[in-house]
Amino acid sequence: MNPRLAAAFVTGLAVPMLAAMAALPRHGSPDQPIHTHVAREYIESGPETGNLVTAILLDYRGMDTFGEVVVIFVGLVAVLVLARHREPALPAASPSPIVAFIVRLVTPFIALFGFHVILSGLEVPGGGLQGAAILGGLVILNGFVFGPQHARSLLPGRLLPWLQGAGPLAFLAAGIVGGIATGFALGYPTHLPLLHEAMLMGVELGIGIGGALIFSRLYLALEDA
Amino acid sequence: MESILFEIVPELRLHLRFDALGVLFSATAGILWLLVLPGPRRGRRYEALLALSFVLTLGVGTAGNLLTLLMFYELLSLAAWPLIIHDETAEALAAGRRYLAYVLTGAAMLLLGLAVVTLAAGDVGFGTRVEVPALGIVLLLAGFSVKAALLPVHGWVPQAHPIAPAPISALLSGLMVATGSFGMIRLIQVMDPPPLAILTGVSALTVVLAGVVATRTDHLKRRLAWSTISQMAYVPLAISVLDREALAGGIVHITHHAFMKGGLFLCAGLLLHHLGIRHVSRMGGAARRMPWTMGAFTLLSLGLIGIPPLSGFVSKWVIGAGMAQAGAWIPLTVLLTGALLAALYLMPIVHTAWFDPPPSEGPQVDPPPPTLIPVLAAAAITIVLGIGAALPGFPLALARAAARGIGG
Amino acid sequence: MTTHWLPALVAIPIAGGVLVPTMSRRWAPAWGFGVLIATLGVALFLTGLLREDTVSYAVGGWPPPYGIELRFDVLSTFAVPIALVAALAVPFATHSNEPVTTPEGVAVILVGTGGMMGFVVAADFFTLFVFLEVLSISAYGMVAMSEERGAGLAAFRYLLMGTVASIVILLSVGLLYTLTGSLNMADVGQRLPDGGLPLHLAIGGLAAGFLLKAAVFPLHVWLPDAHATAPSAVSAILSGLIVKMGIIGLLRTPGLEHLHELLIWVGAASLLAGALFALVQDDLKRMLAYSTVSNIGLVVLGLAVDRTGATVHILNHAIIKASLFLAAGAFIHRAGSRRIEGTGRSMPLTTSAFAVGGIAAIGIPPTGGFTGKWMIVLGALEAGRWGFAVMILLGAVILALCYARFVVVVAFRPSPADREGTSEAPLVMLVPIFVLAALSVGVGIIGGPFAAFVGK
Amino acid sequence: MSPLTPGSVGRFTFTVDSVTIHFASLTVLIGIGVFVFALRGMSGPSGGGTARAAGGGRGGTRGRFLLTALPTLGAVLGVVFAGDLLTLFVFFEILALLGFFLVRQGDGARGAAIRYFWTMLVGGLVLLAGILLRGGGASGPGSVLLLLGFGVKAGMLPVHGWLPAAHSKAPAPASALLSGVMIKTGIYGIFRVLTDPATPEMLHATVFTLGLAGAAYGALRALVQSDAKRLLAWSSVSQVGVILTGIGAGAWEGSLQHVMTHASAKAVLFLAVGAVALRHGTVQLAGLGGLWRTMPVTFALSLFAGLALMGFPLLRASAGKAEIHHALEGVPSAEAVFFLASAGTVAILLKLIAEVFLGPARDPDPATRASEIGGALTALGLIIAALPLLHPALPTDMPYFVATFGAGTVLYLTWRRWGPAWPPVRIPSLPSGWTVPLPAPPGLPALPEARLQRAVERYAREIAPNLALLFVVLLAVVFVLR
Repeated sequence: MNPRLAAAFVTGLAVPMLAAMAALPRHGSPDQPIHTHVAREYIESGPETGNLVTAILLDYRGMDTFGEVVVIFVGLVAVLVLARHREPALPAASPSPIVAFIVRLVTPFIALFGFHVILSGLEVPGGGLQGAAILGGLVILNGFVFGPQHARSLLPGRLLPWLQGAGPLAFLAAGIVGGIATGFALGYPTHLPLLHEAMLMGVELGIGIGGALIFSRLYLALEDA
Repeated sequence: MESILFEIVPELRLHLRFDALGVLFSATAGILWLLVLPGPRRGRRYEALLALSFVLTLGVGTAGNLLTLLMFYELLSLAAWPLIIHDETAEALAAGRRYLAYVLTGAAMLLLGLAVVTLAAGDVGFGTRVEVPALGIVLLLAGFSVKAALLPVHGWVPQAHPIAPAPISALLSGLMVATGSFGMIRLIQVMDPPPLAILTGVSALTVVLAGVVATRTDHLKRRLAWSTISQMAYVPLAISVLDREALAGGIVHITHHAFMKGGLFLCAGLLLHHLGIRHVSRMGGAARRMPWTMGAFTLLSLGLIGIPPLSGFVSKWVIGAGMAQAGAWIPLTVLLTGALLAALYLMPIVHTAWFDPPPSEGPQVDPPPPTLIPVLAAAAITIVLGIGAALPGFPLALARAAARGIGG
Repeated sequence: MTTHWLPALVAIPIAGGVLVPTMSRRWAPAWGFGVLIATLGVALFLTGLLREDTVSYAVGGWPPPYGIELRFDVLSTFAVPIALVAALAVPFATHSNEPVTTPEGVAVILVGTGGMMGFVVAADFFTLFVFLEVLSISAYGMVAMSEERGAGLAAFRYLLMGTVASIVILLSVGLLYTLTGSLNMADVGQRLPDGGLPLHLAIGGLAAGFLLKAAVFPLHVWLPDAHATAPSAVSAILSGLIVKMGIIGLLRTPGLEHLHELLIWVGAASLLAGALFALVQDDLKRMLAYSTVSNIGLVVLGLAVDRTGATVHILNHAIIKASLFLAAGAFIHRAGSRRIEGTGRSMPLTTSAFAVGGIAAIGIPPTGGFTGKWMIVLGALEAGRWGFAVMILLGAVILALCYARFVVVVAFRPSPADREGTSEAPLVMLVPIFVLAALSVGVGIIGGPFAAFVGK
Repeated sequence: MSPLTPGSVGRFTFTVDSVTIHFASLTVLIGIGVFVFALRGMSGPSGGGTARAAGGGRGGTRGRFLLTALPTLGAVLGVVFAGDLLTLFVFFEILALLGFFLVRQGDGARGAAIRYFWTMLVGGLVLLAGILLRGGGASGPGSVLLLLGFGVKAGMLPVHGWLPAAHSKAPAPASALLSGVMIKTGIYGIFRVLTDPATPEMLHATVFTLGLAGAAYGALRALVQSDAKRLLAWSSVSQVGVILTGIGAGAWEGSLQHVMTHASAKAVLFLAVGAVALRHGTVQLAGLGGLWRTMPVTFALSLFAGLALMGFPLLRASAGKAEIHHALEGVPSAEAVFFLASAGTVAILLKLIAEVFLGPARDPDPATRASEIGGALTALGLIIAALPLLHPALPTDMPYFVATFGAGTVLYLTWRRWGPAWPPVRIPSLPSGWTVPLPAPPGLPALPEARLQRAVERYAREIAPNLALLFVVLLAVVFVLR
């Protein structure tokens, strides 16, 4: 496309958008709809779990989160379909010994931190996806340094197909258990605190582990290609 | 007898009905199909579609409301298309394309007309009369006139008819064109048409011009195709007079014409197959080589011209009597002109075949009985329908009954 | 009324999809087929419930508008063709050597199906968006599965356009939330302001995004490549189901009546342009793809004049177009390449099914294509929009010529010498084709009650 | 039941009354005669050379002729026995078709036959239109068309064009059938129409006028012919005119009588000419002469028939003509034209008999001076010739006969001395698209220049003089009728 035309097009779109922004309820004013309707209800009824963001993500709008986890999963699978028939990549060049040493050193700590972020998401900001990013990053880091073959060896072999779907599967499990306990799918039984806690934990873990594996495999698949 | 089956779209049902008109049409179809069945085998596709189009023709005949009629009508158009291009030559394919373009445009007009009519009157069954806007009727008539090969929209006939295998030409000319006229008859059965001066004009023009062109055409099957255009325009002409007797004539003309033109096309097919003759100018002495075939051809030609007491005369007479009763002098003149033109384009063929010397002598090659019998049967039917026209249960009686049911 | 089968409708295919990668290549198609049949059962069950009342489900027990609501209404009955077409596409693909029936391929199809299910039952704008993403990303993956040259590029292009559409939709959903403070569709509908630029921008943005997803002319440029290069089983899903999601999105958009004038023109343009483009295609699948553009145009036009008709048409067209793509796939499979001249000579059954599908696509009664088209024409006439009724019929005529052309190519041209002795398509291909072809006639025969059901 | 009810399809009705019987008996008698002649005078499947001249046509003529002639007679009977117009029309059309085959059997008759066919076809259509119109209640225009349709068949004046060609080209027995029987069906029709009360009065005058004009015109044209068969054919036009004059003037019985006279006499004359042709291979007057010696019986019969046609008062046959003449009394102008026609008839027949049978023998070849055609023809001729004698009665207008005979003799002698040869009338082959196809449509082909040229020439040579003559005669008639 002609760049000038594109510029004109974008400008033409931007002007009404900016105008619309100007016409929106004033930002931050307490009487605008987003503050008076649903959101107020969330805040007023309070977090049943420790963290309001997590409550919204996993509880009020758990279905959406489920969907997003599925998005990530399907992204991986789509890439796997494409990468399926590529031949394995060459082994990476041998890394610098200093870098290799440091990476070997920090790997367990990073892993520990990742799991911490996953599990602490229930109380403080954080959660499954953030943890997954950290764990996935760890694998990718190893891959960069020691080559994809090594990174691949970090992943669980036979369990991999099960674990990479851990996110959606955890949600489904929670949905079923919650359905049995409360009568609504993805409902959380507040009257059974232990079960409630376990379900949230399971979901966070599922998202975290599944997500981490997905990120890793995405990296590996792209590396292969 | 009526039978209402499914509701295809809201308010419109699949609706079958057996009345005199439909029975006559269906019976004609049945017999004509029997006539075209013998002959060389042409493969699974051909025979399957032949059977399918027969069923669809029966559907047209027994349709009980406008929607059902259009449905079978369109499906028949489409089912006939692979038959037209059966020979798979480039010429045939071109003819098929043209056929489709015409027929589908007609179908679009019909659908639009049906929509207008449905908006105004709901489900239009053939048992009741309804009030609808003139526009709807005009659209429907225009749509049907494509199939009926009225003049500005006749273009598919002279291409498709000659190119199809002979039995298919027979069916096309005998019944396919007739479905258009049949549709028009069904229309005026249920709705009071606006003044039909335009229809009169168009069909009159069609009768005359197509006839003139036929006299100028050397290709035998194409000449017969033009003849079909000219002859079948009698039916809309008869309809446009709005007289019960003329209408009965129009209805019976469908049947009579079907057998005559069907037989003629079969003869043309035999000529092509056994003597390799495609053109009228090559037909010198053909009758000496194939006396039985050309005998039937001659008889059928005379019938088409309307020489009494053959069946073509009966329909012409009944239409003419109705026109005279209604004081429609111009259509009457056109009717007779059409007969004269029919003689002008058919008699030279007959004369050449019987009296001119053949380009090369050869033994008699009349086809074997299974192939010859349909042709002779068509000729026999022409005689019987002509002489026995007044017998109860014969087409004329049915047509009169049908027209009685229609006459407003 | 509430039933747990409603979330199950979404959960079953997704769970199935997540589990496929754990299986061997041999069992994956069977598993996929089983899961989709189960989904079909659920969809049919829910459709049956719909005869009494719409089904609403508050996820997690939070009543709308505070929680997420799933709602099975008339529009959601699209779940039935979704499940059906997807279910038939899987066994159909087992004979192709494309990676559709690898575990990953089946997983993409299953998850994509789950995404569509979520999309059609979502009663919340954000949920709608999320599941739109699920199905879109699956769709990109499905296109990319093809072994055709250029498939990767087509998928990438599709991805670009689809992402633009998604972003626009997301922005608009955000605007709506800002304006109303709610995401629940019914709630948003009630709380919409009377006017103003932001509202119009939000509605326009939603419409534009969904129109892009639906591939309406001139936003269709991604579609022909994507649909034509994808494996045929996938093309059936893409053309039959996924572009319809754009239409369903439009139908869910609040305040669409502001845009009727736009929709009617865009629809008409798409209708004619799609048909004309289809006329000049030399490749069967590209022709079918453009025919989809044309039909989408018809539906968009129908949105403005007769919503029921439009809804009926997307349901029927899903089945029809799927049957056509599957038949095309069978031809290509037997021909071994895209050069399919004369293939139909040795495949009379497939050719017949293709012809039936073509007739249905043109919209000849009593096939399924007729019902919706008829209602839209009637609606246009009733609204006094004469020209558009004429355009619809004109488009049908042009499409008919396209289909006729390919019938000629397939069944009336001589097949090349190197392809003597091909045979009819294998049973596993024939059965899906015939089920769909029969259905595309069947839904037309009961078109009246069907339309009445949809119009409720 | 009146034969003029329109009828309904598929129902054939028949009726019998005196008129029917009259025409039917005439048909049957002439039919017998013609058949006998044909059996003797035409060649069988292995026909000889002489037969070709008389019967014309290709080998096996007789069988073909009989095959055509028998249904022709049946169709004629069908026409006259028809109880309604539809039945009549059915037989009428069949007759037209059979007539084509009759004419077509002649040598070089292709053009004439084709012209005959088209004329009959158009005539038939006009007739059909007339029938339909009458059936539809428009008896005025209907009657006009009926008259026109029947007129074509009868050879009434403006639509007589086919008759001379067809009658002269057909084989002799066919000519006898045509002139003797077939054109009488037209007269039968006109008779029925004019005797019907529903027919407007005005048409009587029209038929009368046309008949009168035809009588004079035909006679004049006949007088200048050099071909015996053409001469007889034109004479038929003239005689039909006489009959129509009678019908128009209301002299119905006389007309019917004259129908009988003309039929039998003309049949004898045609057969006689046929016999001559059989012997001498030509019918050109210039090539014949003095045959009374070799063919005395033929001569006698011809003379007898000629006298009957002239209106020789001692024969009962003249009664019809006399009655027609009486009906004209008081209209001097009509009487004048009628006189002209009568004189013309006398001159024609004198010419025929004199040129063929009298004078020096022109044929020098003794080999062909064989015996006469034989007993069969003689017997037949006697039967036919006897017809006018069936009801002998005393003449009532001897002076008139003498006057006409005298005038006719003068006319004949004048022609003999100074008469110009009339430009030979060529029969155009119609239409040119008959066998030679022109380029196919679309777009009608341009008229080729050669065809245009021919058309102009033909107009100058043939049509213009005819029109001039016709104009003069009509002017005279109009003038005297005023």
